[in-house]
Amino acid sequence: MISTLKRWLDSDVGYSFRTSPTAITAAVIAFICVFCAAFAPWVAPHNPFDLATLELGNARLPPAWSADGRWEFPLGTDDQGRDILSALMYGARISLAVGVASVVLSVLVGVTLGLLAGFFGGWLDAFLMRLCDVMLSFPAILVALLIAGVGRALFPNAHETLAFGVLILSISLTGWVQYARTVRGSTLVERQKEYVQAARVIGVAPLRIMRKHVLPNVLGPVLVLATIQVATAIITEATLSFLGVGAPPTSPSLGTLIRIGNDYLFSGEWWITIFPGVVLVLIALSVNLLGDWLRDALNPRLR
Amino acid sequence: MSLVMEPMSTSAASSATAPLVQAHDLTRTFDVSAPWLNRVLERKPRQLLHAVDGVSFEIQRGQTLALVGESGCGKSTVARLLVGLYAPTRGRFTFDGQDAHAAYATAEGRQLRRRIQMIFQDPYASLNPRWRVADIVAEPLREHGLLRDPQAIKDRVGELLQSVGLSPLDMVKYPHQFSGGQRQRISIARALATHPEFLVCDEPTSALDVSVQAQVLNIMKDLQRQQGLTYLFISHNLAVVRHVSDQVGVMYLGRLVELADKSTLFNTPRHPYTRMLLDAIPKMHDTGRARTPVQGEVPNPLNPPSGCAFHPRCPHANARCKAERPAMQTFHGVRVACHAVEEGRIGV
Amino acid sequence: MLAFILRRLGQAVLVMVAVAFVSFMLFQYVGDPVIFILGQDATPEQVAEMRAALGLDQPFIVQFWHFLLNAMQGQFGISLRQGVPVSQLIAERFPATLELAVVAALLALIVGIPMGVYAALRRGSFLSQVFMTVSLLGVSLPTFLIGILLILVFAVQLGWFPSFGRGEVTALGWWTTGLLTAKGWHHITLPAVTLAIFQLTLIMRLVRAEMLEVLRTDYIKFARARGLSDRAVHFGHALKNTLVPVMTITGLQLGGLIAFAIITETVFQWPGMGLLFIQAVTFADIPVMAAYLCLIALIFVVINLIVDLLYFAVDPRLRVDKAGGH
Amino acid sequence: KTFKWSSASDIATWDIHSQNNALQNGIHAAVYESLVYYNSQTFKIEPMLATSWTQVSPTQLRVTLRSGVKFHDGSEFTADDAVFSLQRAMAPTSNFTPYTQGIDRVVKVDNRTIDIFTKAFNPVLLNQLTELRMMSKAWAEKNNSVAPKDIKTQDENFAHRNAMGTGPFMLREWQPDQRLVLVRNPNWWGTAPTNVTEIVYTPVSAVATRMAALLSGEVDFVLDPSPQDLPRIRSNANLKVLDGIENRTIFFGMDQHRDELVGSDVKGKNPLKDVRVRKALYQAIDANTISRVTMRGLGQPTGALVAPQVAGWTEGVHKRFPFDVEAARKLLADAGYPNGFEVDFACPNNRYINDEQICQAVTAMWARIGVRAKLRTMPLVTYFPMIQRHEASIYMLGWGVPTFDALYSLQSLVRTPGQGGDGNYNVGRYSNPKMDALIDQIKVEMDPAKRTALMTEALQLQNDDVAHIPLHNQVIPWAMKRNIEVVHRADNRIDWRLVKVN
Amino acid sequence: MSLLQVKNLVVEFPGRRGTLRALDDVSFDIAPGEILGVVGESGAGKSLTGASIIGLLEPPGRVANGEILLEGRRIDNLPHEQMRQVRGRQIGAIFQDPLTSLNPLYSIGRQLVETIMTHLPVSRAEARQRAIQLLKDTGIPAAEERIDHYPHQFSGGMRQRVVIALALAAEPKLIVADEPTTALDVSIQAQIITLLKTICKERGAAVMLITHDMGVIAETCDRVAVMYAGRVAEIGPVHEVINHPAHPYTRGLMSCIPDMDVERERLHQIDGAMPRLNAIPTGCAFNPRCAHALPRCTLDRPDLMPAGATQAACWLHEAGGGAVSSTAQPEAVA
Ligand SMILES: Nc1ncnc2c1ncn2[C@@H]1O[C@H](COP(=O)(O)OP(=O)(O)OP(=O)(O)O)[C@@H](O)[C@H]1O
Ligand SMILES: Nc1ncnc2c1ncn2[C@@H]1O[C@H](COP(=O)(O)OP(=O)(O)OP(=O)(O)O)[C@@H](O)[C@H]1O
Ligand SMILES: [Mg+2]
Ligand SMILES: [Mg+2]
Ligand code: NI
Repeated sequence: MISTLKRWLDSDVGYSFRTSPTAITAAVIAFICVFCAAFAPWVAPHNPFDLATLELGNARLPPAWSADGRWEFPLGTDDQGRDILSALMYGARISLAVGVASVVLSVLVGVTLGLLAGFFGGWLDAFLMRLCDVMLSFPAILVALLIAGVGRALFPNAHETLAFGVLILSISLTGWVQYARTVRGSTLVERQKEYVQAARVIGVAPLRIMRKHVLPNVLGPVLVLATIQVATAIITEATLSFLGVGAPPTSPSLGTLIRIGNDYLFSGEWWITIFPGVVLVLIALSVNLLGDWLRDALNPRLR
Repeated sequence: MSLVMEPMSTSAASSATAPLVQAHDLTRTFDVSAPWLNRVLERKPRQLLHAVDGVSFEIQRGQTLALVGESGCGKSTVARLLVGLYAPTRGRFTFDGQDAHAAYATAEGRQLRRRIQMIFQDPYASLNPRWRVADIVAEPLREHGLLRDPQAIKDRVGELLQSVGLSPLDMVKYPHQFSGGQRQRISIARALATHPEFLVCDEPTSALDVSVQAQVLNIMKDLQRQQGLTYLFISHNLAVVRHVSDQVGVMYLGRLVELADKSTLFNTPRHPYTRMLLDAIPKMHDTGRARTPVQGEVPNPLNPPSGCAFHPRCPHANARCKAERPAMQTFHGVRVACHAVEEGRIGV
Repeated sequence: MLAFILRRLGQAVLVMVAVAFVSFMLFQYVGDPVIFILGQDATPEQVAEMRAALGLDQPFIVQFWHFLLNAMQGQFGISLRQGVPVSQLIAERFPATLELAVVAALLALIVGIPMGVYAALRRGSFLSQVFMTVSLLGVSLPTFLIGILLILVFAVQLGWFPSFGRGEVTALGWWTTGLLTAKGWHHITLPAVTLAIFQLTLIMRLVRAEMLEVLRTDYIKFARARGLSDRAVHFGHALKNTLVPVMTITGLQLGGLIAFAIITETVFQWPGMGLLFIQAVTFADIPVMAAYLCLIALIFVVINLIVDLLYFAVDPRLRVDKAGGH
Repeated sequence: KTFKWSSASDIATWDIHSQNNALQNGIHAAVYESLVYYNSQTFKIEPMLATSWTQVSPTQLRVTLRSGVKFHDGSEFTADDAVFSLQRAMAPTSNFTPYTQGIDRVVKVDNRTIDIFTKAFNPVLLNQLTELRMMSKAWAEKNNSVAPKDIKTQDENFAHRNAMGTGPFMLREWQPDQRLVLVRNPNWWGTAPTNVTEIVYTPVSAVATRMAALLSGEVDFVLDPSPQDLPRIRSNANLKVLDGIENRTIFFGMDQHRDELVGSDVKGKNPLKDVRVRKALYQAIDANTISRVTMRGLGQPTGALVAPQVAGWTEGVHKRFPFDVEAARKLLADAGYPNGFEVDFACPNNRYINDEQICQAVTAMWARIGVRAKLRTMPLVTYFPMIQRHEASIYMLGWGVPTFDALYSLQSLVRTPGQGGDGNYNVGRYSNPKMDALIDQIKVEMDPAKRTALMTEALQLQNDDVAHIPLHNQVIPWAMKRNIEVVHRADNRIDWRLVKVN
Repeated sequence: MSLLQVKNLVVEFPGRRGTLRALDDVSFDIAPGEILGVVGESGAGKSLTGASIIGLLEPPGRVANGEILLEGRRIDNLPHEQMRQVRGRQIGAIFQDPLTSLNPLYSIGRQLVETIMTHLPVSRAEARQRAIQLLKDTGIPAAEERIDHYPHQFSGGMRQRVVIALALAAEPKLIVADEPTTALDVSIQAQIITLLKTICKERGAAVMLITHDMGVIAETCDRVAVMYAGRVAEIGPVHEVINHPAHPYTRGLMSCIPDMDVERERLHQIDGAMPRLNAIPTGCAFNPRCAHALPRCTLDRPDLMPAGATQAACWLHEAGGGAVSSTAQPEAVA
């Protein structure tokens, strides 16, 4: 473990990481966020999803350092008496899970379809690209509304799991298009390259060429796009929650927290608004900065 | 000369009857027309580009055929046709008595692919930049299931690298960590991994300086001597061609215009284009002497000149050259497609 | 060229039919408008009667077919909420959205491109780092939050800009514009900035990345070797070569602007199509939603077409008549 | 003086009979007047375009019309207009049938008198008449607006975008979703304290933006402020909040029909059929805390299904079962669920004040007694069709009583579903023959005092049965500048005659 | 007086694992009207030398030491704007790939006119007239018509001619040509070289010609510099270097060339490979591959020293070591 880390730090990418203060800061912030989210049940002072522990009387307490604050709730409480700090951790857990899952899903779908379209071309390409056009016409919000509708009609009793499914599905359904387009573009270039033809001359089967030769070489931009997309997906999730198709209200995601906070903008209970927003910005910023750094680090000409 | 011929004569018994490689009337046309709707609306005809047009040649086992010609005359297309990257529009390519293109499509095609390999023009581009050399060289071994045991594969890769003058220690490096010449050698090692019998080399040394070029050419010659390899060798550099080949084919605008023994071709070129080409070679030891470049403009392959495609640039062209396309004919063991030669207007 | 346009328009129709089909397949799940029409007190019989009258009780395939038949005659149905032909509604709302999107796009381009160029030329300089980081705020914050924060600061605290609406509009025939009066500009500022921020970030980053690539090409090096001025090299040669990918994305994003406008328009009560759409969604106003989605599809196809035509204007290589040669 | 106000949505049409929508009806009332109207202070029915009325027979009401009333175009308001308007409300394309259901026909007696014939005795006819506004027959005929705008067809009538009534204000300009301007009618028949000469309405759908507009002074009055912002507004020197109890009661309904609940872990039986379980759920809810914390005082906890303004309400039925977690636990254990159970719980999230927050708080309270409610919230477009398909096990509903008569609620909510609006919102399908008998008796009882007593009895029966769990009467806050004077009405409507801008 | 003087040029790439010294103490000069050929092993630093002269080293590469003088004026440390005026006006450049050197989005006329107007005080019409003349000079037929065509509409050879026309547009005194014919086939190569030669002759411009092709060097150049591992190994008149190479590396290089006239079974080759930049041996960089290496070669780094008619950086030619050199001079070519 330590030695792999050491080896990584010694590689070219590792080196550029070590020498970039921005990357290190971003990585530290991202790590803290991910850690707190992943280990929320152990790290968080309260479990805001355990409804039986919520005390309505504790609602809207300000952060601990202000006059009415209580150290029990370091960042104050929201309108249901949830500890904001804990809610943030649990919420980030959902948001990050939704963000990562939807990005993974759209990467899988997008990359596969993009590869197929680019590699085989012809009617498959034309069909897939028109499909992209169709998908482009549906804003993520609408797709979410519609999928939520379908999902609820099909599984009237699967509430929470369904909500996540809806979020992930609708974000990835609109997200795969850009991966498909990017990958298709690079594949068109890549499949003309001689190393692909060399593999064909060797007698490697097309699907295998696609997987082993083309894929690693078109993945660079995809990886960078994906890191940016994680942040965007969290925001999309926030936006969807704003429109009421997000996570169930009893287990609020970061997005839902922001939406709730949105109602408190003018009320003077600023902590309900500010903290979720700050966390979202921190996550998005750190992931984006890491993506920026990675793009530069993976580009041998910039090294 | 006798040294060169020796390995061929050893294998001559096995293939005395048929040459290993036979290209018959190979043709490849590219459809570069505008999309259908455009053609209909703008009343344009279909646009066909005859990249290779009726090329025939044979190579005996253990021999080298060199292809020369201007940029864009179709040399690479011929190479790609032979290894099955393109299917021929017309014509046939027979390898060891077997129709190769029919075979490529079937399961036995794998077997054939093992026997025919190619070295690409650009050594860097033909190596997957994300693979280690060990994997690159081992790919054909794995793909054809020649070896399965990882240790055996490793040994064989080391052996191959050594045979092209690299160290087995280089296995763990990536292509970009090598110099141009070394990369070229890696792609040769890969091409040799399956013990091919026929190697198609597309400008394998164009990017190299003379010292590295010499190293690469020497390796190729050594291999030919040791393993009886057959080469199709494509190059711009006539000095190199002269060094490596047994036979030389001169191409012009998709067609073979002259095909002859190396010494015959260089000593007594017949086709006017061949002559011009030879005149254009810079001479090393007469410093400061001007040479005569080939006159005139390169014709547009989409709209080739009528008759003999070379006639607009040919000093010997007459009306017949403009109207009638010359066919390949054999004169004194040399195959030439030229009316002037046929009519004896050009002396030897 | 004509053939190209014709083919793309043909595809547009296909895409729109596909979009409409999918929409109708999904509309049965968006809810029931009848409750709004009859009020909460209506009896189940009245509700059922109304649903039947509106054709909502039919399978989606039948509803879709009716929609198609009507659409072919240029009719997109009647808004269930407002009882007005949808085409008329959309025509009323379209200018507002288009003005907003165009102003936002221009803002994003005018600010984003020079910033991107600068960040590429002075890679690593303090100012460009600031650009790169601050611009990330634009993609890190959800649009609605940005909008409300802008309102909070510039409308409530400072009182510089109005917090909602389009202000005065002038009618030019059927087209209404708010861009002829100072008040109109006053009203469009905040929504346009909100809408532009995301695009600005994207364009800036895109231009920067493309510039970094282009600046390393041989022709830029050669242009420098010829001693051309920096202006000519950076803006004449380099920028123009980044334009093709920038145009592709910007084109897609302009379509996206219209889609993103849903939220901005809601926040700023901008009387455009996005607001219309979101109200249609909360009302389950199916004809409006269907027409809107088709229109968005059409806009995307048209924008893509324009972008492709712009390619021809920018890149002479694409203009070449393949047969022509020389 | 100009009065600028705002709320979430715009009206959909100016055709008074095209759609039945509370906000729209309130705005229409500024331009079109009805025969009778509720007094804003007392909420008693008072004359408007009618001066007097007599119940000639159980099915015949004779109405005398006000004289000297002029439409905005100067023409006189006559019995023809009244008959025309009432018939228009009954037309097939009208959506005011909920108010005209009982009316059989309308007949002109003379120029100043009309007769309204009902199908049966209709105790709430006058209440219904408050929502039936008067339009000029001549104007409608001239402008192709005889029939109400049919929302199903293309043809747009003139009355859709234009308005011409007898009211104190006249329509000047209407840009849907942007701006609606009304100006004072100088020739109005009545006198009113209002000093407003122009009313500008701008719908703003985002609540934060709406509040921003109030804070920045762009509007004078917000009909539906964000409850979260009220403390801030109350403490703002330039602004004030006017609260008033709306005659709308928020309650939870429960599926008492299914033999096994969908999405519950109790198999083979329906725990909600057990009155002890229902009562346990009831007693686990701390309505006072919800009212104080979640509602910030915008809810008046109640044990009755109707608001105090409604006939039939008494202090007795208003009293809640006490909040008692222990008692609730015991009730559950008695019913055989000592560890509680899992149950589906659905709420709207954009219908009532803080609806989603209330449900969350209630979910947490139920969690205390072991009832694991799986909360799902959704917008009203999907919510109402969903509960009407009986898909929710526990659901939230708010019921307003435009007639100010408990029958309205009882018939819809607790009567076994049947014909003619019986139990049309009894989506939990509570059924008690005794209750049904009571309600059928109220329907035909002509003695007001006796009728009221019967209604109280029915309300009490509902409480005893815990057919529904009442929560609170909604308190509606209006936020406005300090210089605005309005009268808060229980139907959440502004009385335009009483608005003053100081 | 020489037109260009390069004195002790050192180019470095500061990098992660220390600084790479890609050019080490390179000195040479070019007289007006002279064509200097530069040959050498791939990676020897030929292109870097050219790039340093026109001041277009790609960062992080930098000139760490030494001077470059044009007509006696230092140009390696000129401010950006002044250097820009030197480029194009004083020093023209031609790069290897004719397609990528031209901006594909502008017609060649525009690019020519733009270059001319940047450097010469002429009107647009005059500039265009001049551009047409340049195209004619470089042998493009129907120049009046072709001037408005775009780069992709030209064949490779013609494109390279356009690039030459661009390099000549402001009549520079020096042209740095980095592998101008590598991508082209022999016949086009011949055309380009002929063109370059005539233009030099007519305009009196000096040329620094970088190439792999000894034939081209032999045919075109007056003098030739041979580079190896970031240093000049030998420099001298072209006939001398080719026929009587003094440095063992040059000798090896010459013998590697396949000869048109001589049939040989195996080409002569220099065994081994050029050292990597971060592992250049002490002493003479060529010593591991040199058949004649002296003990001293592994210790001290030789500078250029007279060796017959040329100058070579080899201890074999140290004054007094001439005897060694002549005895060690093996089976030299021709
Ligand atoms: N895939 C293709 N589609 C269309 N045209 C093609 C394709 N491949 C090659 N061509 C055309 O066929 C002709 C011959 O190309 P080819 O690559 O064989 O030339 P070449 O002799 O190898 O040239 P070079 O020496 O430059 O490598 C050219 O005109 C080229 O433009
Ligand atoms: N950006 C860079 N970073 C590090 N080293 C570099 C860089 N650019 C060039 N070099 C090194 O500088 C040396 C000289 O490079 P240069 O391009 O001048 O070689 P060259 O003589 O032109 O070779 P070729 O004949 O292959 O063009 C090479 O060894 C190369 O590895
Ligand atoms: Mg080729
Ligand atoms: Mg170079
Ligand atoms: Ni000699």
